Amino acid sequence: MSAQRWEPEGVTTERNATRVGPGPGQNATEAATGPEQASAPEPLVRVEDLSVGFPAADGGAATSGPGAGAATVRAVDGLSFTLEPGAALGIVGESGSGKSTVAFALLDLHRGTGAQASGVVRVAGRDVLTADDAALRRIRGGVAAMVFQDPLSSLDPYLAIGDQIAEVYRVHHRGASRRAARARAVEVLDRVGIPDAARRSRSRPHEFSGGMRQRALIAMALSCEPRLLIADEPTTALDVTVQAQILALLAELRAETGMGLLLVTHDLGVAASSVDDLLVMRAGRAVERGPVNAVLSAPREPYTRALLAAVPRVEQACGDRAPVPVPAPAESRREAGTTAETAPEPATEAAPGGEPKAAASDAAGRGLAGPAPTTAAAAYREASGAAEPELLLEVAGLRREFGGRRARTVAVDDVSLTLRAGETLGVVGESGSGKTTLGRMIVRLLEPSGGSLRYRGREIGGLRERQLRPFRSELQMVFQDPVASLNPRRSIGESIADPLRAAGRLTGPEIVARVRGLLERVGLDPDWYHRYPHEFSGGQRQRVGIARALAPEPRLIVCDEPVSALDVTTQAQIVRLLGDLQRELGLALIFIAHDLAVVRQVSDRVAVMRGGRIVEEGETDAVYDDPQHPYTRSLLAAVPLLAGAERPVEAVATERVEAVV
Amino acid sequence: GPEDSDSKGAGGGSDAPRKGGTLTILNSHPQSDFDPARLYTSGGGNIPGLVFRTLTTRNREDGAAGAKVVPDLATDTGKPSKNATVWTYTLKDDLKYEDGSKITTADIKYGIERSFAAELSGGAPYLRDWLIGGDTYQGPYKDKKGLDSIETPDEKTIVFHLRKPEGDFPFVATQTQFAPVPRDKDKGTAYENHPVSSGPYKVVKNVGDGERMTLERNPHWSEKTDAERHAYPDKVEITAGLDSAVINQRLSTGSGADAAAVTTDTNLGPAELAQVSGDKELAGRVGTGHFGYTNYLAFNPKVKPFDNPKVRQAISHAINRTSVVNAAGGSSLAEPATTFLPERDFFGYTPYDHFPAGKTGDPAKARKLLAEAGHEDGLTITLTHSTVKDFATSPEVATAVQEGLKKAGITVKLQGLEDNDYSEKTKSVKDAPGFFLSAWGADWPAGGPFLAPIYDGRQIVKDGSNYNHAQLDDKAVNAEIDAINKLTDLKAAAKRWGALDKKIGEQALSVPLFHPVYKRLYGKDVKNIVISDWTGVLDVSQVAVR
Amino acid sequence: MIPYLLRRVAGAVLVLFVLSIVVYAMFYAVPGDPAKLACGPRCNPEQLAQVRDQLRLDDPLPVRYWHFLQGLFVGQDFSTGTSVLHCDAPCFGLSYQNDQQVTELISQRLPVTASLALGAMVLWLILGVGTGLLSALRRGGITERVLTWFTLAGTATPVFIIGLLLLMVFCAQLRWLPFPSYVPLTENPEQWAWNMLLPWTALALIESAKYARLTRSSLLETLADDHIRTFRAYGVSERAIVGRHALRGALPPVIALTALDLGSLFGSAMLTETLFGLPGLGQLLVHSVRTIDLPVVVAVVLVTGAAVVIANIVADLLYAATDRRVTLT
Amino acid sequence: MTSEVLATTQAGAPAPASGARQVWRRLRARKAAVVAGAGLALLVLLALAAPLLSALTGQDPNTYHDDLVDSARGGVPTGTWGGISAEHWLGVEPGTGRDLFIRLAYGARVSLVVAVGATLLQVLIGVIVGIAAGFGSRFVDGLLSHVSDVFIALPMLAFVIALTAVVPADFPRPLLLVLVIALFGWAGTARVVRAQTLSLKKLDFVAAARLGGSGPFRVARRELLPSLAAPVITYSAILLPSNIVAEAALSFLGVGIRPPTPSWGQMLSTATTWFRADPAYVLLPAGLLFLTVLAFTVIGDALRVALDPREASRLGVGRRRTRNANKADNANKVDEAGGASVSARVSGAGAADTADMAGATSAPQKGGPA
Ligand SMILES: Nc1ncnc2c1ncn2[C@@H]1O[C@H](COP(=O)(O)OP(=O)(O)OP(=O)(O)O)[C@@H](O)[C@H]1O
Ligand SMILES: Nc1ncnc2c1ncn2[C@@H]1O[C@H](COP(=O)(O)OP(=O)(O)OP(=O)(O)O)[C@@H](O)[C@H]1O
Ligand SMILES: [Mg+2]
Ligand SMILES: [Mg+2]
Repeated sequence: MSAQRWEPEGVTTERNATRVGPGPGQNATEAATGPEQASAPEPLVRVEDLSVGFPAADGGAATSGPGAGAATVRAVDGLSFTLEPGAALGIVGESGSGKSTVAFALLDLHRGTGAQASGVVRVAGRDVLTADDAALRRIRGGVAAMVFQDPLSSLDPYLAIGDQIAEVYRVHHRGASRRAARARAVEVLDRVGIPDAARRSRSRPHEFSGGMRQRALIAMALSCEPRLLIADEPTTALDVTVQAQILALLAELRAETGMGLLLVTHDLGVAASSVDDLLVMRAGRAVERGPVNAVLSAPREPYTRALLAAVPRVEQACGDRAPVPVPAPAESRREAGTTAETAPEPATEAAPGGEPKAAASDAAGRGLAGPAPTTAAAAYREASGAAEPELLLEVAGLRREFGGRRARTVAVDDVSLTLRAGETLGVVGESGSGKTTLGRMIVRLLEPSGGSLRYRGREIGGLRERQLRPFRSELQMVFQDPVASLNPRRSIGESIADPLRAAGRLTGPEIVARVRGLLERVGLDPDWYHRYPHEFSGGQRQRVGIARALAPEPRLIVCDEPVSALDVTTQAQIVRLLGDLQRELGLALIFIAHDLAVVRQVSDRVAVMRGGRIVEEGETDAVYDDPQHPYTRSLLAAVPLLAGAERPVEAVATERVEAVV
Repeated sequence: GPEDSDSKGAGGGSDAPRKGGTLTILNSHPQSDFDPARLYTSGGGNIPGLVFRTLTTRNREDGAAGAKVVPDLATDTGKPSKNATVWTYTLKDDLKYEDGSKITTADIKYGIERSFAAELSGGAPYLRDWLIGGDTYQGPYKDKKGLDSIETPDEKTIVFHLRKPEGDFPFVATQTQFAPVPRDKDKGTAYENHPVSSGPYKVVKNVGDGERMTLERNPHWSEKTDAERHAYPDKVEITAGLDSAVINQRLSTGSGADAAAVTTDTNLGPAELAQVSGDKELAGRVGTGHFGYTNYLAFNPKVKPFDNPKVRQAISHAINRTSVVNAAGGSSLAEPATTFLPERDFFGYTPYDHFPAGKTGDPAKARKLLAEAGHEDGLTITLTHSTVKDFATSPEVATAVQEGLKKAGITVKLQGLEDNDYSEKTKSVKDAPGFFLSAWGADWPAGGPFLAPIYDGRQIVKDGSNYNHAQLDDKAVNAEIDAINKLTDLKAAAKRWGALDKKIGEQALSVPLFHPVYKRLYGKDVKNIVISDWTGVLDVSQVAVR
Repeated sequence: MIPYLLRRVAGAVLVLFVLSIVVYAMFYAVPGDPAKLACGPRCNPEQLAQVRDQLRLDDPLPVRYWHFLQGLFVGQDFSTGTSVLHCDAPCFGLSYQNDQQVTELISQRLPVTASLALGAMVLWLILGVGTGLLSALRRGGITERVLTWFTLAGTATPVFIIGLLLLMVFCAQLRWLPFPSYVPLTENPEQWAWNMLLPWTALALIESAKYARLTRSSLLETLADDHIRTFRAYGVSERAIVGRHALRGALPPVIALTALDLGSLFGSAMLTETLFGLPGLGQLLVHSVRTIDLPVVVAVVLVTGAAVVIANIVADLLYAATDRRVTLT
Repeated sequence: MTSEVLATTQAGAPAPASGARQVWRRLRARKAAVVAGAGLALLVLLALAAPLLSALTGQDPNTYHDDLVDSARGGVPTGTWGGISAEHWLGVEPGTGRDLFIRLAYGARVSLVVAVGATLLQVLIGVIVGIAAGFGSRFVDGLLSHVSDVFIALPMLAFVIALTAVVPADFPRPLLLVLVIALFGWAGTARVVRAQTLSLKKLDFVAAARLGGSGPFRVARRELLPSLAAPVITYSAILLPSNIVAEAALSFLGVGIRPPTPSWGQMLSTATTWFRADPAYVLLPAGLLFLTVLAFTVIGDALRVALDPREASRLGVGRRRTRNANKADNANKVDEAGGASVSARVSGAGAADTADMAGATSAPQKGGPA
C-alpha cells in the first residue's frame, strides 16, 4: 500500500501491508473489531433509501413531448442497509429482484449508463454517488472490489488473464513493478485453485472454462486487497468442491484482514455457510433482514418461507419429494418509481395469509404444480408405450484437444455415453473438467478430435456445416454464458423467434405468439419481447437462453448450467418446465450443473467428470447414495447445507480445502 | 510545328550580367528525350540548345530581331545553289566536343542519318521530305551505306541535295538533328543518357529520365566560336515533374536557389496572372513574349454539315471571340485572331476578316446564312476537344465556343477526348471529327511551315499525323506553295504567304480564334532576359544569375 | 503459420497474374496507338510502320503477353540500334516512349512512393487513431469537437487544395520548409524527412479523418462491451481502459483499412506526387497510361499490386496477433 | 419522477415499438442529428430546386457574362467578393462570368448523385462480399479476398483514364462515375466487413443462431448485419466525402463530369489556382462540400448510436450530468435533514431526475461533433 493511497475520512485503521495470504500477528477478531476500536461509528457500507431506475429504451411510445419518453424500470426501490467492517451480508432473493443492481450501486457502476441512482451510498465513509471520477476510481477496486455475475464475458478477450489481474493490481499498487504484479497475479490465481497457475495465467479467457473464468475474476478482486468484497453470485459456475474452497477462502480473508463481504446469491445454502446477516430482496425492496440463522431457521415473512421451502436437497432422492409450493415471481411488472405508499406489498400479494397460494393458481400456466411422477423418463416411457425409447445419442471414445503442438490441452478424453429419448443425463464434475466442451461437441459446435459421435444412428462427428443443417434444430444447447450467447443488438424476442423463422413453418403472428408463450413459460413477462439483453438480470438472461433452446422443439438439449443464476423458486419452475417437456415430447436432456441437488432432482442417470474423463456413471440415486469414486464422494461431502449454522464455518472450510487438494 | 514542345514571355535585368553562379530551371515536363535525333523543337530548343550546337541557329535577340536565322557551327547560314536545291555549309575553325575531340561534318551527317532510324523517331519531318532519298532511307543502323544526298567532301564542308527548292533550309538547319554526333560514341537509344556536348554545357547528371539534370560547363566550348550563346552561369540545375502552380509559386517566392530560377515550359495561368498583376514586384518579373501560334476551330468538310460552306461561314460569323479569349485566360494571355497567320511581319501577316463577327459574334448574320443553308430551325453539331487543362484545346475554350454559338441557334454538343485519343482522332484522315479545336505553331518563323502542313494537299498524311484537317487538296494552292518555297528572299516570300493565307481564308476552312501570349515568371536574381519572337520565351542561353 | 504463409504467397502470385492479364486486355482495348506517340508529332506512314514493327505492336495480344511472360522469367533482348541490350529477368521490357528499361524506371521511383506512402501512413495513424482515441475519451468535450472538425475538414478537401495550401503557407508565406524536392533516404536522411514532411502531412490530413472516425466508432462499440465494465469497476482510468482494452478490440477494422490504403496509395498518390514534385510511381503510371505505354503500365500495376497483397498479408498476420481467437487457416 | 409522467408512460407501455420506429425515435432525440438532417434536406432541396432557383434569379448556369470579368487580369471577376451583386448572389465564376449560385445548385445534383450512388453501391457490394468472405468457407474466403485484392490493386485513376476512352461517349457520365468509383472502391468496405465478421463469428450468439437452424444467409442477415451496422455506417459516412472528392480528382484529371455541366468536384478542381486571386470561388464549393461531409458524419454517428440498443439507453445522459443530478439530490437531503419523510425524498430525487432528463434530451452530450 503506497502513501498516496486514499484513506477514508473519519476512519483511522491499522490496516497496513495486508496480504491475502495468512498474515501473521492478526487474528480474526482483531481485524473484525479493529475499525470500531478506532472509534469510527461509520460502518463500512451504509446504504440509505437507495433507488435505481433504468430508462426503458422503448418507453414513451405514446408520448413525445419534452421530458417524456423517460419511462423507467425501478429496479431498486428505497433500500437501506449497513455493513460493518469485517462483517458479511448476504443478499438473496428471486431472479430480477434487484440484487445485482444494488451491488452495482455500491461502486456507482450505474454512472454513465443512463441509469438513475438516488439515495445515499457510503462506502468506507465516502459518498459514492457524489464522489468525483478520481475519488471513485480510488474506491473502485482499492476499497471495494466487485466480482461480477457474468464472469464469462467480464474478462478482456484479447489479453492474457494474468495480465489483466496484474493491470488491476498495479492500478492500486502504484509502486509495484510489472514483474511483481505478474507474480501477484499468479499467486492469487493459485489461491483460487487454478491448477498450474503460472502457465494458465498466460491463457486468454476463451481458453478458460466457465468456472475458471469465474475464479479468475475472484482472483482479480482479491489481488487488490479490498476492504469490501462485493461478490455477485461468485460461485454459480463452480462445482461444489471448488465452491467450498472459494467460500472458505473468503471466510479466511475476512478473518485475517477484516474484509467486509457483500455476497449476492440465490443459493441459500451458500448464504447459510458464509454470511452473518441476510437480506431478502423482492421486487427491489427488502423483505426481511436479520442474522442469517434467525432468518433461515425462523423466517418471519411468507416469501422467505416459500424460498426456503423451494430449496432442493441433495439427500432427497428424486421420487420422494413433495410438490414444492412456490410463490409467483413478482418481477413481471413494468413498474416505474412505484412509491412506498402506492406499491402493493409484493409478498403479501403473492401469498396472502402467509400461505403461498399463488403457486396453485399459476400452476397451469407455469407448469409448477402437480405431483412429480417418479422421473420424466419413466413417465415418457409410460406415455409412449414403447418398451425402450429410441436411442438418441451414442458417444464412444470422444476426445477433444485444444491448442497447438506446444500448448496442448486435452479437454475431453475418451468419453463414452448413451442417451435415450426422454432421458436426462446429469453431468457433474470439477470446473474445467470438460463438461462444456463435451456439450458443445454433442451439439456439434465443436468438431471432436477423435472418437465417434452418433445421433440417431448417424455418425455426425465429422459432418460439415451444410450436412449438419437437418440436425440443427433437433440438437440444442443452453449456453453457460447467457450474455455472450445473446446478440446484444437484437431484442430477445427476435433472438428466440429466430429458429422458428428459420424453420419457416409458422406465420409472423404465430411466431410472436409462440415466443410470448415461451417467455411466459420460463417466467418472463411476454411484453419484454422487444427488450434487449442488457436490460435483463443474470437469471432472466439465462431463461431467455432456455426459451431459445426450446423454441425449435428439439429432441435433445444440452443444458450447460441452465439454472445456475436462478433463485430456487425460479429454478424449480424451470426444472419443472423441462420435466414437463420431457414428458410431453420425449425430450432428452444433458444437464450440466455443479449443483448436485438440482442434478439429483432432474437426472435419471448421472456422470461425474474429472480431468476430461468420466470417472463414474450410473443411476442417479445409486451414485448419490453410494458413490464409488473418491472424487464423487468428496463432491457430495462438499455440498453446502442449508442449515448452515450446524457446522462452524472454519471447520467446514478447512475440511473442504483438504478434500480438494 | 504542331505543338511547341519546348517553347511557350520580354524584359531584362538592369545591371550588367556576369559569369558564374547556378541557374535553376523549374519545369513541369521532364526532358525525357535528350537525343538530338528525337527532339522536335523550334530553333534547336531551349535546354537542348545549351548542349547541342547546330549548323545554324536562331538569333538570340529580343522581339522580331530574334526571328532571324544566324550561323552557329557553320560560318554562314548556308550557300544555296541557284534554284535552292543544293545547300552548302562550311564549319568554323576549332570546334570541339566536350572531350576535346574535333567536330567534323561527317559527324553532322551521321547525326542527321541517325534521325532516320525507327528507333530514334520523333523529329520533324522536313529532312525526310526534302532530302533526296530521305523517304526511303532507314537510318545508319539498318542502312550502313548512308544517305547519298548529304555529301562531306572534307571535314569542314557539308552539302545537302534537296528534291525541290527550299528557301527555308537555313531555318531547318537550326534543328537538333543538325547537331554533330560522333559515330563511335553513338549508343543508339542509350545515347541520350550521355549525349556528347558540342555546346557550352555538358550533361553531368540525368536522373529519372530528364527529371533531375545537372549541366556543367563544357571546358572545350569556346566563346570565340559561338557568338550566340552567352552561357553566364557555371552550372544549370534542372528540376522537372513539378506542378505548374508550384513552379509559379516557387518563382514568385524565390527563396534560396529559386531566386536564380527560370522555367522553360510553364506559363502563368489566368488565376496567377490575376494575382501577379496586383503585385508590382512580381509584375516586374514577368517576361512576355509572342510565339507564332494560332488556336482555331477546324472543320472537316468531309463530315456533314461542314461540307456546306454556308454553315462554316455561319459559324465564323457567330463566334464570340471575347468569351473565347476570356476562357483562354483573358486579353493578356490571348489576342483575338481573324487571320491564320500570327500578327508578325516575318510570317507575312496580312490582315483580313472575311466573316466579321465583331467582338462578341454576329448571330443575325449567322442565322441568315444557316437559313440559306437549309437550317432555319437551328443546327446541332458536335465540337470535339481535349480534356487536358491547357486553355487552348481544353473544355474551357470549348464551352465558350458553345455558349457563343447558342445565340445563333446552333446547339453545340461537346465531346471531350482524353488528350492522346484527341490528338490521334483529330490527326487521322479516316476518323477525324467534323468540328474540333485545334492549334498550330510555326516550326520556324516563316509563313511556310505555318501554312503548308495545314493546306498543302500533298501533306495529307493517310496513316500518321495529318494536320491538313480540312483535307484541302487545291492545285492552285499547292502550286503557289511550291512557288514560294523556291524563294530565298524571305521578305518576298513572306508577302506571298500572307496573300495565300488571305485567299484560303475565303473558304472558311477554319475559324481562327486567338494567338496566345506567353507570360512567364523568372527569379529575382535572374538577369539579361531575352525573349525573341521566334520562341516567345526567355532564352536560357542568355540569362545570367549574377 | 509457415503453410499459411506459403498459401498466401501462392495466392498473391495468382492475384498478380490475373492483374497482368486484366491490364493487358484493358489496354489492348483502349483506342490509341503508342507507336504514333513514339513516332513523334509529324510521323509519316512508313516511319510509323517501322516504329510499330520495332515495338512489336503488330503481334496479336496473346503473343505480346507471351513475350511479356518470357521477359519476366528468362529476360529479353532489345536492339538499341548500335548494339543488343539484354534485359535480365525479371524484365518488364522497354518503355515504348523513351526506351528506358522499365525495371530501371520502377526502381528509381519505388523508393519515392514507398517513402511517401509509409511516412504518410505513420503520420495518419498517429493523427487518426490519436484523434479517434481522444474523441472517444472526451466524448462531447471541446477537444473532441475541435479534432472532429479538423479531421473532417481534411476529408472534405481534395489533396490538390490541401497540398497547395500547405505549400503556400509553409513554404511561400512562412518559409519554414523548403519546397519539397525528393532527396533519397540513403543520401541524406534528414533532408529526406524534411522534404517529405509536407507531402506526408497533406496525405495524413486527408486520410486521418477516416481513421479517426473508424477508431472512434469501433472504440465506442467495444466500450459498451461487458468486459470494459470490469476494468471500470477496478478503478482503471478511462485512459487505460480506452488505450489498452477498448483499442485492441477496435483495431481490426483500422488494420484492415490501413493495409488497404497503404496498398492503393502506391498507385494512386499521383496528385500528391505531382503537386509536390515527387517522381513516384503514381506520376509514372498516369503518364504511361496516357501514352499507352503498356510495359510501364503493367509493371507499375504489378508493383502496386504486390504492395497491396503484401500489405494485406501483413494485416492479416497483425490481425491474428491482436485477436488470438482468430486462427490463421 | 412525477406521477403524471409515469401515468402516460404506463399507458403507452403495452405496445413497445419495434425496430425501425425505435431507431427513428432515438435519432430524433438527438439535436445534432436533427440539425444535420435538416441541413442535408436543405442541400437536397437546393439540388432539386435548381431549375426553379434558376428561373427565380433569372440566371442560367451556362450563360457567360464577359462584362463581369476583368479580361486583362486573367478574367478575375470585377467587383468585390468575386462579383457579388443583386443578380449574382454568390458572385460569378472567373473567366466566364457564369453565376456561381446557380452553378453550385446544379453542381449539387451531380455531386450528391454521384457520391451517394457510388457509396451505396460500394457498401452494398462490399458488405455482401465481406460477409461472404468472413463467414464463408476457406475457399470462398480465399477466392473473394483475392478478387478484392485485384480490385484494390487496380489503380483507380489510371483505369478511369483508360476506361473513359473505351466507354462510348454518350454513356451518361454520372452513371459512369458511380460505377467506376464503386467498382474500384467496394473492396475497402469488403475488407473492413470481413475483418469484423471474422471477430463476430467466434461469438456464442452466432453459434446459438447456427444451432437454431439458421443457414449462413440467415446468420449473416440476422446476427452479423446488425453488429456490422456500426462500422459500416461509420465507414460509409467516411466514404461519402471521399467519393465527392474522388469526383473532384477525376475532374482534375479531366475524366470527370463533362463541361459545361457543373459539379462541385469540377468547380473545386478549376478553382484551386484561384484561391488567392478570387478566394470566394474556392471557398463556396469547398464550404458546401464541408457542410455535406459534416452532415453525413453527424447523421452517420447518430445512426450508429441509435442502432445500438446499449448506447441508446444512455442516450443523452452524460457522465457529468449524472453526477450533478446526484449532487442536486444530495442537496435535497441536506435541506430535509432529519424530519423529511421518505416520500418527500423520493419526490425530491424525482424532480432532479426529471430536470435532468429534460436537459438531457435537449442537449445531447455524447457523440457527434455538432
Ligand atoms: N439496463 C437495464 N435496463 C432496464 N432494465 C434493467 C436493466 N438492468 C436490469 N434491469 C431490470 O432490473 C431488474 C433487477 O435486475 P438485477 O440485475 O438487479 O436483478 P438480480 O436480482 O441481480 O437478478 P438475478 O438473480 O437474475 O441476477 C430486473 O427486472 C431487470 O430486468
Ligand atoms: N478454446 C480453448 N482453447 C484452449 N483451451 C480450452 C478452450 N476451451 C476450453 N479449454 C480448456 O479445456 C478444459 C475444459 O474446459 P470446459 O470449458 O469444457 O470445462 P467445464 O467442465 O465446462 O468447466 P466449468 O464448470 O468451469 O465451466 C479447460 O482446462 C479449459 O481451459
Ligand atoms: Mg444479478
Ligand atoms: Mg463449462
